[in-house]
Parts: sequence; structure tokens; C-alpha cells
Amino acid sequence: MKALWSGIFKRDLALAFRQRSELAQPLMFLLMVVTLFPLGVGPGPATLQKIGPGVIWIAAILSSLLAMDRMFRDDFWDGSMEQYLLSGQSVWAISAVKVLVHWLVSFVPLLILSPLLALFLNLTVQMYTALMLTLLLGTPLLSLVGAIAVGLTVGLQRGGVLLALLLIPVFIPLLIFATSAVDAAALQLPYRAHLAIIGAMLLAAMAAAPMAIAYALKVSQN
Amino acid sequence: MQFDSWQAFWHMGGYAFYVWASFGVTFLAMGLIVLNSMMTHKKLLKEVAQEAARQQRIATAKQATKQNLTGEEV
Amino acid sequence: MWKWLHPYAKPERAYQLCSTLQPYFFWPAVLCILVGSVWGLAFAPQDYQQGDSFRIIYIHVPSAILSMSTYVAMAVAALVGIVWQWRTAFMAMIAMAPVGAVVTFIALFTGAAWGKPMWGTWWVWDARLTSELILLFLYLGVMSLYGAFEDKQQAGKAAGVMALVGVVNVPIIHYSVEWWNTLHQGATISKFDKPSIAPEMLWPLLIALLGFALFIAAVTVMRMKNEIIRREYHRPWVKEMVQSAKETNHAV
Amino acid sequence: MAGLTAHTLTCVKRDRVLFADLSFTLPAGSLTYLRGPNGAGKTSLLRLLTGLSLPDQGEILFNDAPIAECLPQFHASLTYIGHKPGLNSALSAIENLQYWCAQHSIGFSLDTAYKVLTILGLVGLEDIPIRMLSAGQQRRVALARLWLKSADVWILDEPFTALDVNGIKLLETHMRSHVEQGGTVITTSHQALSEVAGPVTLLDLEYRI
Repeated sequence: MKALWSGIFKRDLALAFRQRSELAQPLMFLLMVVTLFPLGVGPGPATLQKIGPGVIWIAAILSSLLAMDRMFRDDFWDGSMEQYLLSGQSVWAISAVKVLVHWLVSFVPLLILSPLLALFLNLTVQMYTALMLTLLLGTPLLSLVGAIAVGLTVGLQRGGVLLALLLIPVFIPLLIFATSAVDAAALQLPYRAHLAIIGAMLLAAMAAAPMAIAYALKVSQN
Repeated sequence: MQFDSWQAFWHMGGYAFYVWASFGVTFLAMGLIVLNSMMTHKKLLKEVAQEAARQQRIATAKQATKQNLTGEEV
Repeated sequence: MWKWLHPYAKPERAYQLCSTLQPYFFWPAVLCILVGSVWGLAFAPQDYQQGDSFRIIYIHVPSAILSMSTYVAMAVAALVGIVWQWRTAFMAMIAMAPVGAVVTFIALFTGAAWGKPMWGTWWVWDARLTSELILLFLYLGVMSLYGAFEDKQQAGKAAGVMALVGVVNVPIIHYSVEWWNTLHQGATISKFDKPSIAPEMLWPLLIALLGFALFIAAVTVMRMKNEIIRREYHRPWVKEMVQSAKETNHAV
Repeated sequence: MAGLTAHTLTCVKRDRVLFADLSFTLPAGSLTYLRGPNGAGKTSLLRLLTGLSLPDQGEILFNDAPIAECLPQFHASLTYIGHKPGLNSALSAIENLQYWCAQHSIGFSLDTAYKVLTILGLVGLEDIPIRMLSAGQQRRVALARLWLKSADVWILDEPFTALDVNGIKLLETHMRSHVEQGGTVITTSHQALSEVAGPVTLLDLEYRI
């Protein structure tokens, strides 16, 4: 436990803090993509409100794909990964901690940024609440499932586009449930069921993903 | 036979294009993947044969140098 | 209980098995598909609503059903490979991917061609078509991941993990898309107890379904043979086999 | 002390057989020098020995038990230094070593770390980011692990790369004292080991086509 805490958690946080600009870039990308939509489809408040939740979620998925491979890439190429695997700690626990740090440093800032996005796209308060809740439940799922694909592609020289190809279809159900939760909120309908489904997917991923990530990392070492 | 004539059959009640396009594309796609698998099989067999020939050449070359060396010693 | 299966985990035995099975899959597949198509096209009665356009059902429904099941079969092979570390299981998995993708493509194309006369447009974001499209993406993802690795051993394992991630998602995708769009015609075949289509229409459909399944199996064993040779070409038995094949060819 | 035994190892990489039916023992208190031309599979063999990758056939025994069954114990008494240094370029030498020790559950004190870095001739470079260091200096930081962790088995892949004459001598001396205390060392190197390293067992790999 202590090994994971001070060897991985603190290390990754310190590293993330040191590479702040790299972390800020996907967020800037997100902000810019969201800005493009009013310019592209017209600034009518009703239109924006209609497409808003979808736009925010799609932008969040795309921007997360850009930064996803940070999770293991450096560690793989500089050999730190080999040392993790030989540290005597279980690989799934290491992966789980790394995913947690990744979520903290790349999605928590997004959550903080989300009121601004909601303002840009003219979302109502109810819609924003729903959006916030779906982001809170959905983004850890992005990190967990994304980490499996990152683990698989980390050894490839040009894995970037491939990563997106692998992950986008897998994220579609999340997108559907999350945006329809916000849509339901817009119509003043209950959306607890949507949240429950996203929560169930998150729990399933929490149970299964660390094993899959560990396996993927071992495969990439071969 | 549900159709009165061959003409009616080909006409497919006005849906000829969609029906025949569907069946055509299906059989084409199926044929292509079978063809592709067969071509790959042939290519692989050829490659294996080439590889075997290469091994043979290397073995003969090694044999030759060995014989040369022993020949000099004698 | 499963001991008898183990010899087939050896590539050499697996290759022989594939060679034996290939004709038994291929020719019945051709026969069934021909019978199903001819029966469906010429002898099955017309649908009173959709006229003759419904005859596309004889390829659309089998391909739609089997595109999903092929993906599941692929994931089962991947699971076997990962859990029992059978190399041949990964080979079987990767042999299924292209044929699965082709069948998915067929389902998509025929769905669109059926949709045009029915809905008046080639593409509708209907639940079945949408989930077929996503399924095609999943197939392509597995195939491109496999292709990206130079070491095919590693590639098989990586693609296997991705197939498993995908198969967990297939039902979620299916139901989420269905729920997202309820404009859909409802599956007609699984309602055996209260058939919504006449038996004269159903029989050719079942024959075509069997034909498609056999076709997928036939292409899978063909491609699996290729995969085995590709990975085992340095083993003596492959060389011997090629040699003897050549000799018989010369004899002919 | 411990020994490492390889039993009929076969390794296939990219569909090429690197070696087949390879058996050998690395007894306690021995230094083994693994030789072979490029592409013979030296790195692959060392990675098999660490348990990072799995052999196609055969097994590796640590204290007569297959390593797959005693992985935590085995890894607790193993130090592996690979081709890649395993240092994050944005962190300093001290930070890298500190986190590494934490991961491997080794007690860490700043004093010891500074002392080890002094032995390795890195005075004044302890807390600047690794990317500012030269290749040889980075290699020395990576090698500091051999001083920090008291492991029985050392598996070293080209540890002398980029080291200067003094660095090589320093490492060879350290290897010798480790062997004299009953440790096991296996290493690859492009140049032959000097007599500083003490008695050496040779293990040769051939390039197979």
C-alpha cells in the first residue's frame, strides 16, 4: 500500500504537476472545439441548447483521446515500466493507481471547466447539473477503458490514431446514455435511470479493467 | 414459382435494383474473401518453399566452405 | 473432460483438422446459400406489405445475426487463448475477424438497400443498422490492432484483449442504440412460438442462415490455415507439408 | 545464497527461433558474461530470466522453484538494469531513485542516496532533471540501484554502455565484491570484461538463421 502511495501516486502527481503545459493542452483543445460549434452551426440559443450536451461530451471524449497515451507512454519508453513490473507489487494495483492519477489530473480540471462550457452552449441549470453528474460518473470510465487500449498500443511506434480507432466505438454507449440524461433533464424528466446505467458500467469497469490493463502491459513487454 | 414469367422474376415487382444489388454485392463480397484467402494460401506456400530453398543454399555453402578448409589441411 | 481437445491446440493437428473440415464446410455452405437464395427469390410468397423487396431478408437477416455471433465466437476464442494460453485459439480468432467484417458489411449494405424502398432513403439511423455500423468499427479496430504489431504472437494477444473489450460492449451497444432509437422493425426470426412470418417464408430463411454459418466456418478454417503457416513457417512440419504438396502437384 | 537455473529454454521472436533447448545454471557467487553477436537474443534471454517475458518452452528456476510460482520473492531479490535506464527525464536523480525505492519497498534515506551518488561521481547533479545529464551520467544514475537495493541476483543488460573508463572500473569492482559476497551476476557487454571483475564464466549465444 505504502509502495503504491509514495512510489506511484505521489510520483505521477509530481510528474503531472511538472508537465502542466502538457496537461493544459487537451483542455484548450476541448475549449476550442466547443467554440467551433456555435460558429459552425449558428449561435441560436435554442440550437445550442439542443446540441450542447452532445457537443460537450464528444469534445470531452476527443480531447481525452489526445492525452490518453500519456498514461503509460513515457514509462514504457524510458524503461520505468520494466521496473514497475519487477517491483514485486501487483501489476493491476499499479495500473489502478496510475489510472486514478490520470483521472485526477486530466478530468478533474475538465469538471472545473464545465460551467464555462455550459455557459457557452446556453445550458439551463437543470441540464448543467445532469451534465456534471454524467461527467462525474462517466469520465472515470473513459480513463479505465482507455487505459486498456493504451496498454495494448503503448509499444507501437505510431499508436495515436489507432488508439482513437479502438476506443471511439467502445465509448458510444456512454455517449448515448450521458447525452440522453442531459436531454431528459432539459425536459424536466427524471434521469436517475441513465445515471444508474452509467454507474453500473463504471463499477463493472472498475472490477475488470485493472486486470485487463495488467495483462495488456505484460503483453506489450513481450 | 411465385412469378408468372422470367421477365417478372427479373423485375422483382419493381424492386429489381435493390434486390439484385443486394444479392450481387453479397455474392461478390463472399467471393472476394474466399479468393483472398486462397491467394494468401498460395502466396504463403510459395514463401515457405522459397525459405526452404534459401536454407538449402546456406547449408550447401557451409558444407562447401567446410570441405575447402579440410581440403587445405590435407 | 476437455482433454481430447488438447491435441488440437497444437498447430500441426489444428492444421490437419482445418484441412479435413474445409470441404465439409465449404460445399454445403455453397449449396445452402444457393438453395436458400433461389427458394427465397423465386418460390417464397410475396410479402403483402413490402412486395418483392422483402426478399432481401434472405441475406440481410442471416448476415445481421451472424455478424454478431461471429464477434462473440471471436471473443470466446480470445478468452480461450488468454486463459489456457493456446496459440491456436488466437489464430482462430484472427481468422474470424475479416470474414466477420465482410458479413457485417453485407448486413449493412443489404440493410441500406432494403431501407431505400421502405424508408425512402439509403441510410436511416435505425437501431439495427447503427449497431451493425459500430460492430463493423469494432471488427476493423481488432484487425488494425493486429496488423499494427510486427510480432504476431503479441499481436494475437493484444487483438484478443480488444475483442474481449468489444464483446462486453456489443450487448451494451445493441441495447443502448435500440433504446436510443425505437423506430426499428423488431426482430422477426427469434419469435418461433408465435411466428410472425409464414413457414413458406421461414424455411428458406433458415436454410440461408445455415448456409451463411457454414460459409463463415469455411472461410475461418481457410484463413486459419494461412495463419498457422504464417506463424509456423520455420517449423519442419510446414516444410515437409509444402514439399509433399509440391510432389503431388507434380505427379498430377 | 540463491542461484538461478534455466531449463530447456526456447525463445521465438518475430517468428524466428532465437535459441532452443538452452539450459544453464547461474550459481550463487558467480559472474556470468553472456556473449553473442547482435540479434542472437541476449536481451531476450535476460528478459526471460527476469520474468518480464515468458519463454515459448522451458522454465526458469529460482532456488529450485519455478519463478512463476515465487514471483514476489524472486523480484525482491533481483535487480535488473535494462537497455532503457528506467529514469523519467523530468525528474531529478534523487527523485527517480526515491520513487524507485518506494516502488520496490526498500527503505530510503536521503543520506544514503547522496552517498551512493557521490561514489558514482555525480556530486552536484543530484537534483537537476535527468534530461540535463549526459548519457554516461544517466547510466550512472541507473546503476545507483545496484548500491541501493541489496539483491542477490543482478541481471544487467549492457551496463557499460556510455560509461567512461572510470565508470567501467567502478562497476566491475562493485560486481566483483557482490560476487565475493555470494551474489549472482549475469551481464552482457560489447567489450570483454577486464580482470578487475574477477573470475568470469562465459555463456555464448549463437546467431541462428
